[in-house]
Amino acid sequence: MSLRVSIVGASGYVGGELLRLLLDHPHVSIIQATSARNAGRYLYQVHPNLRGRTNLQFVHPDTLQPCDVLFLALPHGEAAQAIERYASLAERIIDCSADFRLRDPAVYQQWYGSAHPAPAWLERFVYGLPEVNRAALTGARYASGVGCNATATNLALLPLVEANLIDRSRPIIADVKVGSSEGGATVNEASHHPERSGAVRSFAPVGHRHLAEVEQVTGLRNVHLSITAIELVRGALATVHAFASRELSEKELWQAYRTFAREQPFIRIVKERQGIYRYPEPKILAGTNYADIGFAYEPATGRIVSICAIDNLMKGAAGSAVQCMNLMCGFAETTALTFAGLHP
Amino acid sequence: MSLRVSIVGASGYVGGELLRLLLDHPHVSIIQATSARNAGRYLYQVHPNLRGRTNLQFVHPDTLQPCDVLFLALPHGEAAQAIERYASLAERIIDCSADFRLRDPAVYQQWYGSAHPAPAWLERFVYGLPEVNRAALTGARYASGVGCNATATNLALLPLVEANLIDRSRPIIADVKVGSSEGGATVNEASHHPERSGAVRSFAPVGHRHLAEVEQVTGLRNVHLSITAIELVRGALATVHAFASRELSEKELWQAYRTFAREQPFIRIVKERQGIYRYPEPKILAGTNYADIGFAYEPATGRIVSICAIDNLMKGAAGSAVQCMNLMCGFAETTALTFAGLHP
Amino acid sequence: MSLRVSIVGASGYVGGELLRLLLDHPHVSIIQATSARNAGRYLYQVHPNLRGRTNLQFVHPDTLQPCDVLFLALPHGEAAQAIERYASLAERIIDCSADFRLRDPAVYQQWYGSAHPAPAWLERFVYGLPEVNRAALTGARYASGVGCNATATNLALLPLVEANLIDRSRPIIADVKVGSSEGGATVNEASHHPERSGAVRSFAPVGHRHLAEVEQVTGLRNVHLSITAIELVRGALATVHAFASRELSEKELWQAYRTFAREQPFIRIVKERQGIYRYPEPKILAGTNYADIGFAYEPATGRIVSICAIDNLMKGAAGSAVQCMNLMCGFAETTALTFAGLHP
Amino acid sequence: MSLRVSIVGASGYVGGELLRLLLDHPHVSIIQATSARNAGRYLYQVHPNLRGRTNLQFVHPDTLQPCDVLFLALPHGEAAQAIERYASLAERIIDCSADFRLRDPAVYQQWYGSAHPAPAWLERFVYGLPEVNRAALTGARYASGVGCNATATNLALLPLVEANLIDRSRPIIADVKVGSSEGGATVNEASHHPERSGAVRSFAPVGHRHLAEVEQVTGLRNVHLSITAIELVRGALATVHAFASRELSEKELWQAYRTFAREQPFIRIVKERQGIYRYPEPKILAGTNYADIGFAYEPATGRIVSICAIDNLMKGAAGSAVQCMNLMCGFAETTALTFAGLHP
Amino acid sequence: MQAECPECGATIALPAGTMANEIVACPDCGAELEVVNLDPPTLALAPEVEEDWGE
Amino acid sequence: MQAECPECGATIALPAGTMANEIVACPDCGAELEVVNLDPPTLALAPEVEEDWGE
Ligand SMILES: NC(=O)c1ccc[n+]([C@@H]2O[C@H](COP(=O)([O-])OP(=O)(O)OC[C@H]3O[C@@H](n4cnc5c(N)ncnc54)[C@H](OP(=O)(O)O)[C@@H]3O)[C@@H](O)[C@H]2O)c1
Ligand SMILES: NC(=O)c1ccc[n+]([C@@H]2O[C@H](COP(=O)([O-])OP(=O)(O)OC[C@H]3O[C@@H](n4cnc5c(N)ncnc54)[C@H](OP(=O)(O)O)[C@@H]3O)[C@@H](O)[C@H]2O)c1
Ligand SMILES: NC(=O)c1ccc[n+]([C@@H]2O[C@H](COP(=O)([O-])OP(=O)(O)OC[C@H]3O[C@@H](n4cnc5c(N)ncnc54)[C@H](OP(=O)(O)O)[C@@H]3O)[C@@H](O)[C@H]2O)c1
Ligand SMILES: NC(=O)c1ccc[n+]([C@@H]2O[C@H](COP(=O)([O-])OP(=O)(O)OC[C@H]3O[C@@H](n4cnc5c(N)ncnc54)[C@H](OP(=O)(O)O)[C@@H]3O)[C@@H](O)[C@H]2O)c1
Ligand SMILES: [Zn+2]
Ligand SMILES: [Zn+2]
Repeated sequence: MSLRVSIVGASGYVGGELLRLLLDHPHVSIIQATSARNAGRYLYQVHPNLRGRTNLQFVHPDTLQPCDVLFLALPHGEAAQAIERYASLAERIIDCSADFRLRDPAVYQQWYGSAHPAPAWLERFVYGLPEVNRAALTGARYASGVGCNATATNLALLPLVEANLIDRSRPIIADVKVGSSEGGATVNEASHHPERSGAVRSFAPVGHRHLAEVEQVTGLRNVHLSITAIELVRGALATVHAFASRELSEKELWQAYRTFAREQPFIRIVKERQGIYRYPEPKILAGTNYADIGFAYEPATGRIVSICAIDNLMKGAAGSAVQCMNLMCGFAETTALTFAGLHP
Repeated sequence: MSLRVSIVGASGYVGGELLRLLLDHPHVSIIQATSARNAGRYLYQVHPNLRGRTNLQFVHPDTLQPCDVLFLALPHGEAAQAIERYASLAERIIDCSADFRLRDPAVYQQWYGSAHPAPAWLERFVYGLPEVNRAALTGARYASGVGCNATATNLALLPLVEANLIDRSRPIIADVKVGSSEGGATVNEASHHPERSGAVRSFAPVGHRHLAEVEQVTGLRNVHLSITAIELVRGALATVHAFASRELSEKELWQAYRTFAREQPFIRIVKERQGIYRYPEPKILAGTNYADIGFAYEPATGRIVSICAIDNLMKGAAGSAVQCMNLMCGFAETTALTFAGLHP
Repeated sequence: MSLRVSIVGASGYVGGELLRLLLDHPHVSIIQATSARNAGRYLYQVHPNLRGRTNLQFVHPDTLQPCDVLFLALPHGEAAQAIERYASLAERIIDCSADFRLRDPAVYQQWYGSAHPAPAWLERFVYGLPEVNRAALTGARYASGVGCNATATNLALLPLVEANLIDRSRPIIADVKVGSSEGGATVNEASHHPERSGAVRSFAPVGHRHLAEVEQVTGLRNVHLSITAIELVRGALATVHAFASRELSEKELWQAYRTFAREQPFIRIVKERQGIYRYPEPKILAGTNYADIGFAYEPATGRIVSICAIDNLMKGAAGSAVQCMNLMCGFAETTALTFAGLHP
Repeated sequence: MSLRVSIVGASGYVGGELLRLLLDHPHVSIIQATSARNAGRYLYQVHPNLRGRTNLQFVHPDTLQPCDVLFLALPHGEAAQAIERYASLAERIIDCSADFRLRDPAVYQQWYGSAHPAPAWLERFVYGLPEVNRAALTGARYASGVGCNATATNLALLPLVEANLIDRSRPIIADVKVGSSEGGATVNEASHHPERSGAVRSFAPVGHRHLAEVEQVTGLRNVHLSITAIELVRGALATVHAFASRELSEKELWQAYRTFAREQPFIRIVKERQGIYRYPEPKILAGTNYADIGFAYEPATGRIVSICAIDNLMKGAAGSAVQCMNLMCGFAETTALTFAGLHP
Repeated sequence: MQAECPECGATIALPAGTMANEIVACPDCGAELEVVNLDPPTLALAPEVEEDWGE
Repeated sequence: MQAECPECGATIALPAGTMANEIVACPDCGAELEVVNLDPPTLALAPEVEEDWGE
């Protein structure tokens, strides 16, 4: 017997990715996919990769009906605004936006500039990164999504944090390179192809909101985040520069990464001595739910460069969301998430 | 019970794609994957997408052992040279090269400039395009692969040929745009990134060998082929210009394409009146086995522009090869070929 | 003494290219550059390459003042609508739009679907392709611009037309590959980077309006045009397939191309037997005013593939426009157009 | 009267760029351009942008003749090995390699792993960055080139260093994003288009040799350098994270950057509050000699993100080299370096 | 007539005839500035709509 | 038979019949390792040519 699942915001990029994954999920059936602008159109007219996969049509979000699991993939603020309505329609909710990621309403207010519209709901949502919250997600009713840049940064930092290898008195710099799909499906001047193509755009040298998530997840207070948009559609690479708290050997670092990756079906350590793919590389992760992590260490200075690559729409959004659903509903964690990625 | 499968030329791009597909195939087990240059290395050191999927190591082709199904993904000429040896090792062979595609040794000699090294084998091989040869492939022992540019051109032409809508007295121009993976994994001056990047390279304005395959498959004698290499890694788009043999309505053309696509699990008709994806588009086919076909018609001149998009490594090579294997071995035709492709 | 020049539509891509060229032109001074949306902003806030080159600010088009030479770089229809006003302000006008390219109002109506708003002005404008109209442009008061795809196609065809080598009873197919800057600076769904990136989009398989210009310039009536948008910002490559009217030698073709290119400062013949750049390649033309032409010939079938590469914003628009101005005003024809282009 | 100039290593990317610039230089004539592999070929067969500009042919380096100014654009180590020979042939030498950049032979040995082959020559060479060495370069006989990544990093740091705004007790992280032309014209596995395309490759997370140049030029000892290769042919962007030595206002930072940029013809400050191009962007610098610099400041943490964009082949190599020649020979500093760059 | 940009400190030349409440753009930092006083010439940041960069 | 990778500490399973001086690759870090001893099984880094990454 299948769970009945609906997706609000299904015409967007995260919504589209949810559709792709859930259409192949053996234990769920998509019953509604909403888009105000595309109501009545076939899903494949917006997401051409779904042609031949489904004859479902978009419905207007106002016509949303009760279902077992509801995915929200809406612009910032929309989910929090309407959470009571959504909760009245579905037993379980996974919200891909930033609305329910932060535990502390004060932190929300600091970063988003206004009070949270539904602060009581913050504690009901489990932060949706299975790599750190697997137990809490198992059987949970409400899960938030994750920030893509935050996730790349967090997964680069966590092996070091958990092994307590970072000198917290020195700054940690997370320099993240990202693709254009991070901005979503809505067109704007900055995303016009002749301008965006070939760009190396210092999109957020300071002040990026995902830092709040990094601080919440890692417990660190000296992380500094910068985002550069590069020529890429899917993918994010976090290059995180930290300093070792003591003299280290490469083996100790390997040990820390192995400990973190153990039992994590979507974490792979990438650190090769030869070949072209020596460190995590987002280009081979497009469409997969992997987070590849690796590191370089400079004994003379104590600098550790920890590197994490993800597909922002997968491990950084829809993939993690489906992984959450699997945990929440008692399905095998990797169900519908096994695409291996392409080379070349 | 699983069939034991081996891949010769597994470090190449077609070989890598075969590995990716077959590792997820429920009815086969890969027992050997050869590479002379990489013998002893793990598959994922060459094909980084396979990390975490297999711990298999490349073996030298000289150590090839008997198996149930053998895939050959070698440079031109190598399969024909050693076919007796390969046939002694495996019950069934699928050869992705051009060596056994042409039925007529004379045609081979005309296009390849020398006599075929094993002409007796030509008739034993079934041309490996399931869309035209499904019956012959079912249960067959030997199948050739297909040419990628030939396949894009053939699948654009066949709906019109089968419905007998083309004026054969007027030239048919197939202008094919292709990505860089068509050249395989071997580095050369022309594939150096600073030179190849952003190129619109008139790679083969005349004289491309795939024309022989087009003539064999379509029966046409007035096709003219040109290949332009563009900024793309995977993908081929054939823009085929033909002239109608009589006055046509759009409906008649729709009918012809529908007739051709019927019962073909990997053929989709793409012809939309609005949206961004109105015609077949290779970018959304990366990793999939689909061939998307569509057309535009100009009543005033009778010109039909028939368009076919494929992933050259999939429907144009490894995907069709696995589809052939499925038919040869009695598996469901779409097994291991169901990846939907990505958007964006 | 400098001519006083103004540019209407200076915030667009053609307008920006005119600015770049004219700022370095020794015989003109830019006095006004218009943009309604950017009035008051510095030119370099829209065209960042002009930073440090000029402190000029955009002015609203309503404030346009008299000048010696006026360039119009407006969306389709705007120039024709207001031509009387523009002509009252400037002695000489170069209009980059399609409004005054066609000589025959009936042809205009056929392609643009409505009567020309200022038909009397059609004969006052000289078609602005110096390669065919040098004499008429010398000293002229009004010049139209050229269509970019038309120009690539025309320059591929003219050597053959002038040498009378084409069989006019057989169809001529012009398959043109183009970059995203052809669409101008205005953002739209189709130009959103995640969608446009890596696309091989059959933009206009039939029905492209530039055919009218091709027919007017070449006198041919059997040309069929298709446009495919590829991953590229600047550049157009026309691959034109025609059939020889009689048996030809390569030397005769060389002779035809040489005859056409003689005395043309911006036409180069590209046809090499080795190396990476054997045929015209738009990627090395970005920013230059060259049109590179070349050909391949297939004796067995009589097919001639004539190839022309241009930068759509230069030889296909602003470059030709400045070349026209040079002729109209008696400056050396190549003034301000000598940038050589980049490799790699 | 023209100076006679020769270029050794003219088939490479830096050599090609020197050719492009010097062919348009009004005070010099190129008399020889060497390439062993291409001896006898026309320059434009390797550098297709030079077609129509020169009929010069490559000569073998062994046939090098005396000249006034000699440019060396050779792989690492070659210039130092043969410096006596080169010095016997030319009054003035500009060497684009790293061979004569470091003043201290001990530092050279530390970074390059072997003793310098011609240590006595180190002090004869002036480090070729006009922005810091203008006086010493004026009239000099020997100039070294600059490292491209070093130059982007140095020009990001120098405004802060000269104004003494950096806290030297905290680490400075220089995270540099680079294009594929940095690797030169020689093909290798890592530069194969299907692999390099779309890559976000952690090329040198630690241990990059250009750090030695950064330390020499800035006097800093706490800089940490990482290089990531991205999808780009030309261009480098340095994102440099440093911490302020005291509380700062944005105006003080503006003041520091203005002081540094003053009288520097190729330094522009880019820091806009709106529009698409708010910070330095390498894509608009292709072919220009500009170094664009800008910054973001975070008062709460004291972090300054200083950003510098260059074209690695221009300001990062050939452009600076020609600028050096202009200073060495008494020409106006900007001669032949005035190309404005393209948008879009 | 010269005034200082309150954002970046650039010296901005105000053309003769500049009037109070006029908006000028800073050539260095691009700030839109309002002429809030003419004697002495004084500029203040004009209210701006924060544009979305879109990522 | 198991041995430890001297580079990254991975536990490497050596197939039965592994001989001294044989070269094996570490599945984790890709190091090429030489079997320098069989009792106890001991691995050492094999001499490697430093490959050029090419930038
Ligand atoms: N893109 C990423 O990489 C990424 C990564 C992690 C998290 N996220 C988060 O995921 C969410 C979705 O991102 P996206 O990139 O998919 O955005 P998107 O492409 O812009 O899609 C937004 C979707 O929301 C719908 N929508 C807008 N307003 C709505 C409303 N008031 N009620 C119902 N539906 C509404 C839109 O539908 P219409 O067709 O009706 O306009 C569209 O389907 C965001 O919160 C984002 O922060 C994104
Ligand atoms: N690329 C495409 O789009 C495409 C499409 C359709 C058909 N095909 C056909 O598929 C075949 C493979 O193409 P590809 O692009 O994958 O080529 P590729 O990337 O160059 O790979 C060639 C493979 O063959 C191996 N090999 C070379 N010589 C060999 C020999 N004598 N014995 C055994 N193995 C040998 C190589 O192994 P080492 O590691 O030992 O060098 C490598 O694994 C070609 O015939 C091609 O025409 C390709
Ligand atoms: N792009 C090409 O490759 C190419 C090649 C050949 C010919 N052309 C032709 O050149 C013309 C311009 O093309 P483009 O690509 O530069 O277009 P674009 O980037 O869209 O620019 C259009 C310009 O026109 C201005 N404008 C719009 N409506 C106006 C009006 N009613 N009055 C005054 N100004 C107005 C806009 O200014 P605001 O800032 O006020 O909106 C903008 O500066 C078109 O006719 C096109 O067909 C283009
Ligand atoms: N690429 C950059 O962004 C960049 C930036 C700053 C500095 N640099 C430095 O500039 C130098 C050249 O770099 P590149 O990128 O132009 O390299 P490249 O493209 O590989 O070119 C090297 C050139 O050197 C020639 N050559 C090789 N060995 C030689 C020898 N023994 N004697 C004479 N000529 C020889 C080659 O000629 P053949 O045709 O005979 O092989 C070729 O012309 C390097 O030292 C590099 O570090 C490069
Ligand atoms: Zn300012
Ligand atoms: Zn290891």
